[in-house]
Amino acid sequence: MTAATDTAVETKRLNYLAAIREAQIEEMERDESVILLGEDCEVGVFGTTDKLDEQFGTNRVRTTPVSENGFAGAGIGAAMTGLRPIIDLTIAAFVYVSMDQLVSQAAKNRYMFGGQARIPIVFRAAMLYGGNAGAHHSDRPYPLFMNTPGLKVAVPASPADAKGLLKTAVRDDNPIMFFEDQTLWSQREEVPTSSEFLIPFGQAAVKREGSDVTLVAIAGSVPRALKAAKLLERDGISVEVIDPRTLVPLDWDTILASVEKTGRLVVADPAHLSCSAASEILATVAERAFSSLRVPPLRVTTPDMNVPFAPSMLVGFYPDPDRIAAGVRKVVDHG
Amino acid sequence: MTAATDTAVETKRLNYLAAIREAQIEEMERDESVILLGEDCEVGVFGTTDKLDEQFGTNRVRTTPVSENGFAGAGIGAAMTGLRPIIDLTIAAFVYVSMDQLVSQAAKNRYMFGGQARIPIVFRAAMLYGGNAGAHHSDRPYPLFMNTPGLKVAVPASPADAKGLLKTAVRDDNPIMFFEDQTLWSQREEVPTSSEFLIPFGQAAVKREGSDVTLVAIAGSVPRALKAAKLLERDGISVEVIDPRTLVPLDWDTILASVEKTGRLVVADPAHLSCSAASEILATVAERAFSSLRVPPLRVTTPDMNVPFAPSMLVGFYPDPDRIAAGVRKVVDHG
Amino acid sequence: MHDKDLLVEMQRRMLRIRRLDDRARELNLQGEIAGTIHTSTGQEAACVGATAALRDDDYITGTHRSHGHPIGKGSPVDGLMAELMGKSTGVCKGKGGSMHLADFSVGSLGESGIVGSGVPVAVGAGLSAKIRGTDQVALAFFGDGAAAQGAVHEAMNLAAVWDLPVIFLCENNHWAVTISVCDHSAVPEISQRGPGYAMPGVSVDGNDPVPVYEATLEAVERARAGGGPSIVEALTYRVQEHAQGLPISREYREQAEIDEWLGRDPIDVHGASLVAAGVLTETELSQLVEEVHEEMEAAIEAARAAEDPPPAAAFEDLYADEPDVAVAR
Amino acid sequence: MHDKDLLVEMQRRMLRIRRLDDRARELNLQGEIAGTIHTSTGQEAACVGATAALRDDDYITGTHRSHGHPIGKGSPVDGLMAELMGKSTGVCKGKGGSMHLADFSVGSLGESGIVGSGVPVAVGAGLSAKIRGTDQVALAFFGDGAAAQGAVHEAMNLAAVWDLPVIFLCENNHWAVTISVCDHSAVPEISQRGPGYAMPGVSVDGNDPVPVYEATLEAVERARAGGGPSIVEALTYRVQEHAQGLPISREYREQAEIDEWLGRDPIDVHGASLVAAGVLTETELSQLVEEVHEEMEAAIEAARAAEDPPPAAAFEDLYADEPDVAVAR
Ligand SMILES: Cc1ncc(C[n+]2csc(CCOP(=O)(O)OP(=O)(O)O)c2C)c(N)n1
Ligand SMILES: Cc1ncc(C[n+]2csc(CCOP(=O)(O)OP(=O)(O)O)c2C)c(N)n1
Ligand SMILES: [Mg+2]
Ligand SMILES: [Mg+2]
Repeated sequence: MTAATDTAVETKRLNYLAAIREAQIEEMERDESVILLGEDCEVGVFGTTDKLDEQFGTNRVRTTPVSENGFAGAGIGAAMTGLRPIIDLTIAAFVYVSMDQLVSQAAKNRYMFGGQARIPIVFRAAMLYGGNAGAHHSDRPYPLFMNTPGLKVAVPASPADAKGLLKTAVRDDNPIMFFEDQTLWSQREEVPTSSEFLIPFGQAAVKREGSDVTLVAIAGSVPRALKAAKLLERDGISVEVIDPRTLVPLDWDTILASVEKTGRLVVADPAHLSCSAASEILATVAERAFSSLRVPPLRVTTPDMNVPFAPSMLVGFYPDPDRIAAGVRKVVDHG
Repeated sequence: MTAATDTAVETKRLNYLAAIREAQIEEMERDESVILLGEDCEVGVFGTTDKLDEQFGTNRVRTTPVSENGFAGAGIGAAMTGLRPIIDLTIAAFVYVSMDQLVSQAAKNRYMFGGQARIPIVFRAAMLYGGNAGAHHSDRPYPLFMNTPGLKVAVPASPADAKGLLKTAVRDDNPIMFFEDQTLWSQREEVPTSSEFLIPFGQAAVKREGSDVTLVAIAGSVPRALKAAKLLERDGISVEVIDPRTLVPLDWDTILASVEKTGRLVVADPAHLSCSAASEILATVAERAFSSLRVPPLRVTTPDMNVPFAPSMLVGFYPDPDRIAAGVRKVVDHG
Repeated sequence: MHDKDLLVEMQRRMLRIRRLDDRARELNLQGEIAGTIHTSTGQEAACVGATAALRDDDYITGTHRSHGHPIGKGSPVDGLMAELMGKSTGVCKGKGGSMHLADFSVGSLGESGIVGSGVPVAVGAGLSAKIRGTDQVALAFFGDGAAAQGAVHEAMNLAAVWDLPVIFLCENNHWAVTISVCDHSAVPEISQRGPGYAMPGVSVDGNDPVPVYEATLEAVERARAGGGPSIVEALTYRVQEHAQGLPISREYREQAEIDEWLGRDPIDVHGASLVAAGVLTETELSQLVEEVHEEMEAAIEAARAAEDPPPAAAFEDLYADEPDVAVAR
Repeated sequence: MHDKDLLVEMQRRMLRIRRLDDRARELNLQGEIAGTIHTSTGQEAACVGATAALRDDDYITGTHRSHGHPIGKGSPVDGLMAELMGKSTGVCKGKGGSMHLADFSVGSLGESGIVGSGVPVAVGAGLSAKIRGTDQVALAFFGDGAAAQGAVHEAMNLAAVWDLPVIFLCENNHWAVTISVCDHSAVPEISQRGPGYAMPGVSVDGNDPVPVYEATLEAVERARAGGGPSIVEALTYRVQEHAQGLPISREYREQAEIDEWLGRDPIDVHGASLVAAGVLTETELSQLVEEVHEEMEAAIEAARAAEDPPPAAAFEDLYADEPDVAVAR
């Protein structure tokens, strides 16, 4: 459970983007080696960085040219020489443009150099797949980075997690891919105000306890999974919803323990099906908790299909509460 | 089974690289819209393209600047306007540099433009992980492209397959990632000489029949899996070795039928573990052949770790016959 | 003076772009066009001046701000408007939308929502023309912001090394979202990059279609004759916000700057030239506007009447050989 | 004339590079160094002339052909040779090898086997110096071939826009594997790209360390004083094949070209200058060679005596906070 639900903690109501903004401000206040680079970051089109230059100066808050590979690399070089950059890649589709620096430099340098490099850097990337931007701006590419050793991967699914994980990420000495799900931006919840509110990587959140099925949900699928769980409750199906929160490292203990309890597994993942996080979770559970599984596990994902533009074609395209609930029912009906 | 084992067919003994060379020559002779672009391709450092300019002219065989993203994109534009380019990206690590063109243009354009674009293009990439080149030249990144809809992915594991699949790839009207495994380069076998020797995509090869375990092996793991199967035969374990040959599309029918027969699954995959092709195969089998599985399936892969340089650290790092055999034994011992 | 028909056609196409964009913004606010849209308002002279210098069988590639480019190249507005409205009669069957228009029938090889990413594709079209031995040329539109992308550099070097028939057409509208060209480019004019590729580079008034046409034509003729690539830069201005629907939380440019450019509206500039040169009367000019407006309303009505693509249509057009290869699961 | 100690130290470091490379090729053939190796033979003046202009606390990033760069920056040869030999005493504990040398203790932030990919990293080191308010500079080595990479363009533009203390040091050795600079670059000298970034660009004789030193020093002083980045190009030549172990199936360059450059060997050139200027006698010059050879044999013997890293060592150094995060499974 996130600390946000602990009543002893002082909180304030924030949406996802405001929580990210607050995490950055707190970490930049705490540590002057934290810097921020990104396109339009002084004006801040999504509201997480605008006017931070007024507080922290244009030396630490820098608007970049449209050169994601170049400024990702510049961030890596800065990280290797004493700074802790936050790089706003803005939209997740721009990881392809900057892929070489992410994979060849950020993920590999420390290892290749025998541990000489310390690369404390956070790459923020907004996954905009909710709207109607078409195939060039609807990517959810975190599975690619799960197959890239040397990076850590966070997929916060609530404002409090976004704040707590981002703060942890900024203090981490490793390169981190931080994926922000646009379908959650307007979500609000109570978020701890403490500047020491940190959520550790590798610790899943059990968002809802249940006994019949383990439903692992990733990023924007989390609230949809919770909705599905509510629908299913009416039918007497008790669903345990788990949000891994980080995919590298991934909290296998929590997932495996849950599957041991329920004997059934469904994973809801907005990524494309093949080689998705959902695939990885099914594979690992099959390897390590096979005897607990009473019925075939199931993935509910976006199909292996590019994303169309027209709203009419997006009906049921992503995992939504209906598709997730149908998946859970299928698994439960199986026995 | 590959047609190479059909005795009625005229064959000649070729190694992996020579087979690739021959496929290119045959297709370029057959169709003058086939062109070849790549760094050093006229001199041809690995021997698959050198001197082809003498036969086909420097108009169709072009040595490029060190600009993988640029010439990948140029290939895509050429493919969209009537040519059938073969792009030699040389080493698989250079897919990161060219990632944007591969994902944003090759994989997406046809779909985004409602089917207007036809993008017949083959991207060749050599996976050099066998030697001691260090982390920058030891990549096996095909899982990334399995999560990228719009591309097809081939991973030939023998000279005949390399020839037959490459010829099919050149005639295919879609963008294809063609991964050539360096650990197989010196392999020789009888390869059909017919210029119409085509191996369809999406058709696995059962390299060896067996009844106790289904061992799916990918790329360079195929000969190692066959060696492991021989070792295990002595202990009375009968292993069925399947080479999917293409990962997109993937021949699920053959794999599922085999698992239904054997009840046990091991996948040997030289990619990193998380979100690997092996993960995808375990996940899909768990979903679709769960009731056939008698024991937990198992992946034998390269760990989620960058690749070290020193030979002493590479012992057992990749899936080798011993590790594969140990994996199969573990599964068999399980029950 | 240039051919009268050409001059009038330029005005007509500029009007089409203006009208399509104006109506698109309205339809977007009304919810009839989904997503955010980037319009070319104020940059019509660059779109049309450049494309007027091309033959029907020449190629163009576009950007995220490309409603105008296929129109310039001759694409009928019906299919484009239907596409923006997400209809199955859209030029991309509703799969592309505002950032991914394409009309292969007029040589428009498509927009790219990824900044700079379409430029190497245009180089490939030029390469293809050269290899196939035709005298077609390819023109890549890109923005001042895109000039900072590595893809654009690689494309320019490649085209220069191979002497390809390519025109790099920079619409320098002085801003990349909220970043001034002075803050994202080391040189104020992108044509200054030319010498680094041993390539001619020229900057012209981008708010008048005629100098854009003339400069592009010179580059096209050189390319067609085997003289290799060129940079042509149209100095223009983005008078609207970057995209409708994108929140901007802070002022970043002076109203005076916007006003100055509004005072040099390309449609007014060229319209006045046409009248001054006696090519059209004021009445004929207004009539042209009327015609274009009528054409656009007809396109909108047709799109409204057209079908929304059903969810199943999302599963078509991934591979050229479907349904043989049922890869998507 | 420059400081005598500096001039002699340049010769010593050039000799170290030459000797390390010569021995590395032998050890590679003997199987004591695994993999393929790219040596700097003939380019020592570029390596050493450039690094001589740097302070100890300045940064460099390298390329695939970078045995010489850390030596120029002052890294002891023991750790480098042990690294090439895959030993746990190697500067990267045997994890890096020939294409990934790095010695952070002397400001060498590492080589990059991916061509062009280290250049943005150097820009980041320069950015870091600027933000931290030090007067350090960062120097990025790159080849003529690398200049075609988008990463290099983005890095140059970024450094120029932000006025960063960065030197782009191009070792133009006239070839990228088997491609002549004339066939991969639209301009024969990479410094010609400077004006496109409003950046000073200069090309100097790269087979004499003194002009390289002087040009680099000028750029370094400008950078340190806040004057922003520069391109310095050392015109030199790759006298060996691209890499030992790489098969080349066809002649691609003239022996006469190679011979001409062999006649201007940087070690001979600078040695002759030292003698002519009375800085060293011929005997002292030979003594220097002896010293370097002894030093190198000692390094090789030490490396031979050192341990091979065990397989378990492959599972260290992925993350900074291991073993807390046992991510690898
Ligand atoms: C690779 C990439 N980075 C960032 C963006 C976000 N983005 C969209 S348009 C734009 C500005 C482009 O500026 P310019 O090329 O001048 O075109 P203009 O919008 O002015 O027409 C940016 C940064 C993108 N779409 N693609
Ligand atoms: C991105 C990338 N593309 C291709 C290669 C293969 N490669 C290694 S060195 C080289 C040539 C580089 O030429 P240059 O930059 O001039 O360096 P030089 O070898 O001449 O020192 C190439 C193409 C690579 N390592 N990385
Ligand atoms: Mg602009
Ligand atoms: Mg070179």
